[in-house]
Amino acid sequence: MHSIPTWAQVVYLACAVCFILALKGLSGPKTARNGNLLGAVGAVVAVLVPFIIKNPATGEHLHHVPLIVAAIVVGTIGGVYGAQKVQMTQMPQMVALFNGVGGGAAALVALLELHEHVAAGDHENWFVWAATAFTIFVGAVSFAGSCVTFAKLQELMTSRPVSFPGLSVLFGGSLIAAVVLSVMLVRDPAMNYGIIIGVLGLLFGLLLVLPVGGADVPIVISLLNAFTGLTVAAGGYVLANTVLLVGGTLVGASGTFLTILMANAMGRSVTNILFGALKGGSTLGGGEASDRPVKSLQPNDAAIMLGYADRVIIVPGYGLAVAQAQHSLRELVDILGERGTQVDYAIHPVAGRMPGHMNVLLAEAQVPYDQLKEMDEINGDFKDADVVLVVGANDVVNPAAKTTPGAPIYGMPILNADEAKNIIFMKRSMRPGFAGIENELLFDEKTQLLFGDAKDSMSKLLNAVKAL
Amino acid sequence: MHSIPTWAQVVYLACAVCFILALKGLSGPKTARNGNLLGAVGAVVAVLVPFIIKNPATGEHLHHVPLIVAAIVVGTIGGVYGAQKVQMTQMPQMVALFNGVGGGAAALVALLELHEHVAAGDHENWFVWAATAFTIFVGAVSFAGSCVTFAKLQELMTSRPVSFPGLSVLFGGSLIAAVVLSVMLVRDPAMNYGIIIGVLGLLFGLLLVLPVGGADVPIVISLLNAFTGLTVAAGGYVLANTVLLVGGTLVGASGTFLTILMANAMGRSVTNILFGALKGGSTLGGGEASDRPVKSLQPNDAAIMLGYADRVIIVPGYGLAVAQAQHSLRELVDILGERGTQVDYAIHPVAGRMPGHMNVLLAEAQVPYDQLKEMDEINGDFKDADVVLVVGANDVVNPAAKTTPGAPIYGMPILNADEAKNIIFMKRSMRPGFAGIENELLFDEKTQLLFGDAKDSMSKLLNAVKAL
Amino acid sequence: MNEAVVWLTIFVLSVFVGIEVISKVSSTLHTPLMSGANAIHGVILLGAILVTGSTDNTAAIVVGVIAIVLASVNMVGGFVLTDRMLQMFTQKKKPARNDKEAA
Amino acid sequence: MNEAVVWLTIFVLSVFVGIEVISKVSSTLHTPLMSGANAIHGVILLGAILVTGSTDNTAAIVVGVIAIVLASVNMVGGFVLTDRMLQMFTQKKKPARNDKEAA
Ligand SMILES: NC(=O)c1ccc[n+]([C@@H]2O[C@H](COP(=O)([O-])OP(=O)(O)OC[C@H]3O[C@@H](n4cnc5c(N)ncnc54)[C@H](OP(=O)(O)O)[C@@H]3O)[C@@H](O)[C@H]2O)c1
Ligand SMILES: NC(=O)c1ccc[n+]([C@@H]2O[C@H](COP(=O)([O-])OP(=O)(O)OC[C@H]3O[C@@H](n4cnc5c(N)ncnc54)[C@H](OP(=O)(O)O)[C@@H]3O)[C@@H](O)[C@H]2O)c1
Repeated sequence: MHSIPTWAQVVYLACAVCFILALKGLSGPKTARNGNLLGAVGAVVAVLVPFIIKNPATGEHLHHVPLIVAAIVVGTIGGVYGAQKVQMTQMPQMVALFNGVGGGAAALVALLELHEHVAAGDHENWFVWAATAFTIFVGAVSFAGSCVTFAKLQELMTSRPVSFPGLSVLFGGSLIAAVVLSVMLVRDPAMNYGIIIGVLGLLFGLLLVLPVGGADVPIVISLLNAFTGLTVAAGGYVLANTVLLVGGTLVGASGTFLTILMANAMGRSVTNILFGALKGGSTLGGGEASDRPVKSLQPNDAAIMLGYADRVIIVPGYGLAVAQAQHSLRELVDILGERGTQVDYAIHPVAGRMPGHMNVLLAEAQVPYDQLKEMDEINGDFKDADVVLVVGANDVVNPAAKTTPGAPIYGMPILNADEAKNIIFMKRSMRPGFAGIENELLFDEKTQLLFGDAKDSMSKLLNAVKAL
Repeated sequence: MHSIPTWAQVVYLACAVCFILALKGLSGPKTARNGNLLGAVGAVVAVLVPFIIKNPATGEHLHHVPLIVAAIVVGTIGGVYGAQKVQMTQMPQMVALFNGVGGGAAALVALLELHEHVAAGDHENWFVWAATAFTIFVGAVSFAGSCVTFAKLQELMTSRPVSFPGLSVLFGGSLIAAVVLSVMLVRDPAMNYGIIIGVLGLLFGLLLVLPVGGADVPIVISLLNAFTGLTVAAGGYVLANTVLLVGGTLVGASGTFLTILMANAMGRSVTNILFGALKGGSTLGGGEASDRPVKSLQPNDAAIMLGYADRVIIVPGYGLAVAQAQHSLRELVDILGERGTQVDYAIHPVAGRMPGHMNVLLAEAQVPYDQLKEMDEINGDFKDADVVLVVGANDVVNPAAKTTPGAPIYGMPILNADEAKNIIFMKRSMRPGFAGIENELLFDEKTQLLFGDAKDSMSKLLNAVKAL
Repeated sequence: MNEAVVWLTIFVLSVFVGIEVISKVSSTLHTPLMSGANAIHGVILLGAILVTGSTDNTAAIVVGVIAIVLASVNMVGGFVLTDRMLQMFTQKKKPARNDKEAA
Repeated sequence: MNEAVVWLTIFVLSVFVGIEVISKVSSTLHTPLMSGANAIHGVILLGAILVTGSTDNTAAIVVGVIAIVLASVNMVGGFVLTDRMLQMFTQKKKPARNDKEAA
């Protein structure tokens, strides 16, 4: 490794600095985009270096360059295609997928390193072997875990927690086995150990995420993201490469911290999310549609209520994104505004399927930013609101978060829609929201439901209001 | 250096982490004290290591241990004594002094390293020599500069900017000479070069601080503090010691950043402060007492104005600290409060001689925190105030900051005392404040002066109010 | 200085940087930040290239190529995706394009 | 890894930590923070001890001892002074003592 030329090492350091500045930029709304760009520049430059310098390990130039370039091209096309084609509502699972493949790559790299060292019969210090084992295991965990989260969010499988008797035993078992094998690998390095550790990692990742409820999945994504960061850091140590070490560590540290921030925003604790299910109680409830009686109303009734209200608050949720009804919603709000009604959007931090989901969606529909009110800002105003229009939201206005200690969303701060004089829900059915629990507010006597896909109902509503 | 045992290196790293956490702690009011404590622990542990391990340079154990311990004891006693005996109002110059001796120590250490290497005829890489030269020079700058700042704040010399024809030439000259000598030192290391560089450093430090106006001195202290940090970092590189490198760099970086923050708080730019004088225009005005007519009043007149006011705002300043009148002031405020007057303290960020000076002073007098209002909080209330009582403050209410572009304090945000219905100044004379410029507000027709030492006047005032 | 300690030092410092640097992020930026960080660890691509380029064992090469593909998906896709998210936060003047993409 | 680059890396990372870690400080804490940082660089005492303890040249020893004294004044005095300042910020329940000190 001492054969890396100094200039290359300095370039690596510069790339690492790019990553730092990228994260710094990404944490501020104005600088975010440039930050991301800077990160990309750093990454690209770092990747170019090995094509120029002699390989530190072998002292020769890179072999199989055409093959490598081809592989990069393929990966790039795949990545760009996926990133461009994915719908807004599916971005979280895309992040999960990208994170998973990254973890997988890290695990494979570590396996190859192990293979090289074993073949060459090197006597590395035990710390290197330990780091290798760590990378293989955690990389595999991140890969498997991310795949499951993807499946859950993409609704390839139920988003409800999956648990079975003996899960926790298997869970603990695979972990212990992995540790034992790592010790053995450190004592006498052999390929098979590495492979088995990888398999155990896959199993562990599976068991880690299966019992997690859909609503908590994004937090798990963030956590697995941090995991992958750490594996990359360990890989950087094994390869004695600064960019990998610093870059990976940065992601590991900030990712872990971010995970905690996100969990707090949802009023959940990380350990609870991960091990709640193992501890027995599943993290989320069932998803059956209720058949209790509710009051429903027609678009033109709703139009009258809205048209003659002084103060209206819109509560957008995941359904708005699914129905892509944001544009007609904005039109409706504009018209109400012209009629002299004061209208605001109440944005819950975790409305939708990713933090900031609603901001993105409504920004896309050109809603002026000053109409978007954060939860704390607006929660006081609900009691003065004549009508609250809940468009495809559910959990974020579910009083269970305050009243039902058992509920999966218990403790999550919610929007006080229940304090308004009238509440109109736009949803397709009586099916519950992401958390899969009934929403008492639907049965409140102040509440009326406007059934149907948000987009249709919204355009009907729009015409009705225009007709007033 | 490879002979430092691993455990010692890890200990060094742990100490470095202590320093990081110390700075983190110090930047929050709750954690500040523990942060400082943690830093002390880290420093002490770091210092103990060399007594235990073999010296990396010589491979032997430490020589002259008794002598070294004795020296430490002496220094410790001196430090503790100074820190304990200094008065609140003199803390800034104490910081300057401590910083100066630190810089001096760093320079001496670098000189000794140079001496050793030259004696041993080592062939270090040029970077080491460069770092040595840097440490000697900047360490000396910090030492000399701090001594001057101390003299200025301690009023051993005028706090006004000192400048003379050819200063800037000498200034630039010494810098260039130092650079040239450093290059020579790098090319063939010799003791004499080192010594001359040190002398040049002293000269440069002197010339750097002489032209700075007293009001800006604390900013200069902070800057020199950052300098010393950098020298320690460079010393750490020369000695191949992690604690010194990390600790020094931390101080260098945070110190530089803090300097900018402080300058902004005073509405000044760092370059302006440092090179304003060199660029010709001195940074501060004259300090003559004016003889223009003013309205003065007696304690009992003031008592009546205060006693029958509904809204009073107190503007404390440096004079309050000098006179140690904070306790009687609090008593006065309590009594006015009992009489139903609403009284607040308006705290200017740079009132006094150090940021937070007034908070410290009034906290000491047990003033409840909620009565202390930051400038932005209270600046809107002055127009509703019946009486503003300015106790030993001057620059922080000087309208020149808004009106007189030439003025040294121009651009500094001030308290809008001039908007109040009546203004009472407690001061001893017509002498100006720290900035040494006249305060038009003293001649305002709404203004009356209560001459005398703040403590006497305050107790007179207190009795008069009690008598109402 | 002992190699391992060097790496440990760099690791520890990076941990502090990583945490401090994002400590002020607002909750609306959580997802783009996560996605951006995710893209950054795609730099494992560098590692994948190094190992693949230094072996001549066919099996190893195959595995290496897979690793490279995966890593570049992570890296490139990650940055593009993040940029797409941020577009919507920052420039509200391009709904047309975003609509098409998001539809 | 090349020694110089190692040190450079550690230096750069420390710069970021140093800046980020204090970036949220409130203006009232400027002075204690400055004073605390000032105390931290007193750790140069460690360097002074190392050089003094490794020489046998009398002149060098004398200079070294001076350096040690100065450095320990910086370090010890700095921490004590900072603590005294902070006492007044945090515990408002000890005026008696503080008065005496401050008088
Ligand atoms: N923001 C995040 O970071 C994040 C990430 C993951 C999970 N979560 C979780 O997701 C939930 C977000 O709450 P939310 O209130 O926004 O959404 P929600 O609780 O999932 O409720 C969505 C509602 O929209 C309705 N809906 C779905 N498609 C619709 C369509 N095409 N037209 C009309 N209505 C439609 C659904 O009812 P019907 O099916 O009857 O129509 C459902 O009641 C919280 O539990 C949160 O913890 C948040
Ligand atoms: N806070 C910081 O970080 C810091 C640091 C250094 C400098 N500064 C500068 O210091 C100034 C602070 O403004 P300031 O208004 O607080 O103080 P100031 O402008 O220096 O004014 C102090 C006033 O108190 C009076 N005074 C002095 N001793 C007194 C006594 N025993 N009894 C009664 N009055 C007494 C003086 O007038 P007489 O002499 O006529 O009594 C003077 O007018 C600003 O220029 C600021 O930039 C601030």
